[in-house]
Amino acid sequence: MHQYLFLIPALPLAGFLLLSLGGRHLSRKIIAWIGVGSVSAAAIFTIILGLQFLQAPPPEGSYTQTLWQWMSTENFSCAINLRVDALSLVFLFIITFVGALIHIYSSAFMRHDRDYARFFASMNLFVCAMLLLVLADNLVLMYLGWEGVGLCSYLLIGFWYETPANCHAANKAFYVTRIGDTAMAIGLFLLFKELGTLNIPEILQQAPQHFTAASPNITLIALLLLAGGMGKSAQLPLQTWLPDAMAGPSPVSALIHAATMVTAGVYLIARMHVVFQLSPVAMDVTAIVGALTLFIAGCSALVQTDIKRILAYSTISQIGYMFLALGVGAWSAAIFHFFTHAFFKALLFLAAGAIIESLHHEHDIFKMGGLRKKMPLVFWTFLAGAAALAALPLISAGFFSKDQILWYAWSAGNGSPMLWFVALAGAFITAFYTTRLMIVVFWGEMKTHIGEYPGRAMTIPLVILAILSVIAGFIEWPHNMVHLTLFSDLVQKVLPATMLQDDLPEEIVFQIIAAATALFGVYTGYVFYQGNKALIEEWKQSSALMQIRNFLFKGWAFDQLYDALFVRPFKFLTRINKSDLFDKLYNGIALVSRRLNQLFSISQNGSLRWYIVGVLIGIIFILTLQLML
Amino acid sequence: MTVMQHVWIVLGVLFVLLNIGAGLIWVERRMLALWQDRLGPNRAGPLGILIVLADTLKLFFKEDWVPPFADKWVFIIAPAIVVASVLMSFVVIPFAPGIVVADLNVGLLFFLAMSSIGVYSIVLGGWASNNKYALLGALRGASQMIAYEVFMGLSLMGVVMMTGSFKLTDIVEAQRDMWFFIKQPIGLVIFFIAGIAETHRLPFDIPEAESELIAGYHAEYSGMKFGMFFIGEYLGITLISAMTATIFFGGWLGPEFLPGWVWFFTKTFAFILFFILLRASLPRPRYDQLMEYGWKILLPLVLANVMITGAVLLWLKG
Amino acid sequence: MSFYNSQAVLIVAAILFVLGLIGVLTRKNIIFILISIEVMLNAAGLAFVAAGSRWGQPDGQVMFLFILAMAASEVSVGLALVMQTYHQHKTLDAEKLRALRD
Amino acid sequence: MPLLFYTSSVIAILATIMVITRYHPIHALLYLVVSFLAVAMIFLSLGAPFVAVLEVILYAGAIIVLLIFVVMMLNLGTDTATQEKQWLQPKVWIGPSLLALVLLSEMVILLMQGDNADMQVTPVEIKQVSISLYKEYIIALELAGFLLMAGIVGAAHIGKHKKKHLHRFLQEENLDAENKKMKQVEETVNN
Repeated sequence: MHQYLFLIPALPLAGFLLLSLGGRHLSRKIIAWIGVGSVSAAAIFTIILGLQFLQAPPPEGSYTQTLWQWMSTENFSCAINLRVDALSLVFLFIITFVGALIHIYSSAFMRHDRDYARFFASMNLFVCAMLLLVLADNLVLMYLGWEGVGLCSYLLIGFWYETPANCHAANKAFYVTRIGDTAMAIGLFLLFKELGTLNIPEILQQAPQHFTAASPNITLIALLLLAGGMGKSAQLPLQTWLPDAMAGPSPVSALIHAATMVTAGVYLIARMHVVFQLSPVAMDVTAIVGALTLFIAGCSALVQTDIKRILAYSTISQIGYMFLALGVGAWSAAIFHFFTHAFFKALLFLAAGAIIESLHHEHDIFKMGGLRKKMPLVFWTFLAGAAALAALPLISAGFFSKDQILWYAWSAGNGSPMLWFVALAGAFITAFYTTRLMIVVFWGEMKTHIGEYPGRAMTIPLVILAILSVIAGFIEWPHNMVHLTLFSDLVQKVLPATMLQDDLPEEIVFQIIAAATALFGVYTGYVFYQGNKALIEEWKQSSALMQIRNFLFKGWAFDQLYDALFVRPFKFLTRINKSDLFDKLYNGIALVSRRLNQLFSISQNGSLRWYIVGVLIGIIFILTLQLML
Repeated sequence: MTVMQHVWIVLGVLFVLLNIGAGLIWVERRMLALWQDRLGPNRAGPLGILIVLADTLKLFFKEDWVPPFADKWVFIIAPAIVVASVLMSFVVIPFAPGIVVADLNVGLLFFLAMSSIGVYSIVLGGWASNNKYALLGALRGASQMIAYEVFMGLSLMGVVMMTGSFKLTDIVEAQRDMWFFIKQPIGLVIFFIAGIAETHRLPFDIPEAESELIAGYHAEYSGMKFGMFFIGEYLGITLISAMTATIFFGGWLGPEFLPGWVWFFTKTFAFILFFILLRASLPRPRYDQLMEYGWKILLPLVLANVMITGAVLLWLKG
Repeated sequence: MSFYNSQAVLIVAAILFVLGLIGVLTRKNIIFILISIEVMLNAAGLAFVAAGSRWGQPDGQVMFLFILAMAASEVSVGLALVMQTYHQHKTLDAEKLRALRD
Repeated sequence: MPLLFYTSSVIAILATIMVITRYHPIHALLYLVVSFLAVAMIFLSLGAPFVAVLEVILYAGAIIVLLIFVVMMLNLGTDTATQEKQWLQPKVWIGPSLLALVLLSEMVILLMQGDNADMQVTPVEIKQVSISLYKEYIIALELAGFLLMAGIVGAAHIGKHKKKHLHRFLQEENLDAENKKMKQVEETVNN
């Protein structure tokens, strides 16, 4: 089977080529078939491959397929090699399977759009690039996929390019992630300079021998790679692009800005775990960044009114959990949270998209309301997703993964009570804003008329994702309950096991605290938005609270901060630098050449005969020379 | 061969051709009448054969008029070119073994060269007349003849490849076993169609089309100048018929009981009759239809013919 | 039996070439310029064929074939340009078509 | 054979002189045909019958017909001839001609200095020409093919008359505008 590995990225690529070259001439039905079909076929291949992988794991832990030599110089060669191990397999499954569901959903969601073919072409290209990213066996190829997904993200955020705001959002996403990408590229250069190879297995093998632990070199490399991951995964301080990226269509938000692309940073760090393990500083930074991000983004999500922005901030916050887990060394917990998060966050985005479309493109949650009775299917699926997000104990996938992270935040080798506390606060906030979202959107009275109900192509993915959001967690139970650890068994083949500290409190205590926090968050949300609504009105009178609210609403005013810190000084510098001495020099050169041009252009009079006479005189000159000599 | 023999051959060929050209006046009228179920010329002489003489006399004695608005010298040269170029083409045709004016080793190309010179008579005649209809006829004639010359040349290339020579006697000799019309049916058909277009005979008489252009490029001509065009056309028919017979139907080859030249003339005459039959039976296509037919159907077909012939030859060779 | 030699042929070619050159230089009408260019090309071809004949090699004739191909494409494109020029500027005077002057 | 060569050379040179001195394009082209036919005869006398025939077919039969065709389409008549007469003043042609003659004399001197061998009049077989065409010169042959293709496409593209296709809305606008004009005219007439 693994000799057909190349088909998994090749199919979406073929779909992209077909649609981008011939999409103009195809009917919508055929476009949908090509767009959905290519990804679905890739998903089927992935599932077959995955089953085979699980039944008979390859002895060396991975399948490798060499396609061709990409470039080769004296001391650097780079092949297009695809490699699947347990880590890539998890990502592969999420990308193709969730991707296929989202494609099915989009075939209905985008049905009225003028650029149907362009949408599917970009989506297919995205899937191809993302698959390349996770399948690459060297960092150069991975960087190709990395930039490819960035490009597709840019294209899809700005999909409705007639609105200037969307273009700004796309540009912003592009610029901000570029900062991280540049850092990552520098990191790759350094890595190559040190090790002389960019092949991932070779790096993982050679790094421990080459570097002494905690040496400045390895710390620098790890931090640069981390910066790349922070850019792509919207972590502090490069998180500002993601909320604006919600300008794209909802399926795009679901696929790119929730399930797959934004977790590329998690993948990168997990992939390079050996490098990070060698540098305690980088591990600490990762954990702190994750903790701060999850808290800050969670606070912002508390006060947003745009349904997609709430979800966007919650995505940032959830990825913050993953980074926290990575930082404390809980590798498999991070990947497990990625696994469950992909299902429930994609579900939430898709359901939000269905609601938005039904309500005539209304984004403001306070103009929704009462949808519980009108759209029961959306309600129940949204509820499943929200429960997972809020990590309701035992009945949701989110609980199992988040609980693991909370436990490791304290107990893992790098963990500390401080991190645990921040993560716990984040869990409370998450539960709180999730409840707020549910209550405001689905309870209360109807405020907007429902235009049309979602069709079957949109509801079936919702149902599948909702089921997965509930049951996906059951494959990995906490150690002290059921002894079922399918997921970590799988991932353990690639990622090291988590080291635990000595003399810890009982794990069950943490679990109870975490469950209680989530339930308390839900209860608080219920009190504020359903039980005692007057409280909020009362708070709105206080200007101090309103200021805090606005501060949070703007996402802790990071945009303004960057504007003051970077944009304005840069503009100022360019302004004062506009006409200096060098300019005069260059102008002088230009002036001289223009004068010379005027002088010589007299001979350039446009008369054919004049030119021929010139040629003739030249020939006569040469012949005369020949005669004289 | 002595010089005198050459002279005799030249004179003989000229004599025969000019008489055929003149005689075709009568043949065409009688045959057209036959196919259209009427009598045709039947007053002067037996079966009206003296009409040839009467027509010739008429042409000779009509006023030889040059319009004042015409370009005099070009106007006069034009009709001569057609007769001259067609007669020059006969130089390379072998009538019988040994009876050929000049057996050039580029004979076939020489024939093509002369037929391309023939275009000038139409173009110059139409232009020098300084008349709208004549100019239109000349434009049509030029584009038609240039276009069909391409297919004519290409259609013969299959035969040339099989023979390995441009020499017409070689081509005839190569047909001892089998005439080329069996091996080159597409070449034959296209050559004949192009031949009709080259001689601008019906149904491809678009440059002169009476019903739309009066008489096209020779509208202003009269007297013997018109006669030259007239005789040039009949000579052209004879030329194409003779070439068809030579290249595709074995030239002088035939059963032994008759001498070679009889076979040659019999075959040629059959094709002349076919020309006349075409005139009697087919309508004239539109100008654009003609061009489209040439460039979009004949050209790909003839190129395919050349390629397939070459491929088969290479395959047979091993 | 030969009374003429390679020089004579080449001199004829040179004369023809220079005549064509004079035509290009003195005429203003684009059509005449094209005609004169044809004369020059033909003279060049003559020189090639003469050279090929001088050594009994086919190369000269091959070169002539290339000149022929070049002349044919040059004339077709050139004439198309002439027609467009005439339609747009209503003149064939090469001296008036000086839009390319600086 | 020498006689053939010298006669045709003289004819070629005389005809070419006539070409560059005619006022009327068609006359010039006719003399050009004569010149080319004479050059074809020179080829024949040089033992190159193949290129001689090609010269007739392609130069005389195709290229010049094309030129005549365009002259006819552009309807260049006596007006052009008179214009040419005005343009071809002695002060215009004497300078360039002298320059060209200088070139000619230099070329002749150089040629006279060179090697002076008798020509071989044994004809070069067509087969030899074709074999070297498809062996040593195969790349050049393919390039010539490209050139011809480019020539065809270029000529077809450049020579195309650009038709103005109005969009149907614009057409309607035009019609409306015309109708309005007509109405105005009618009104003024009525008034």
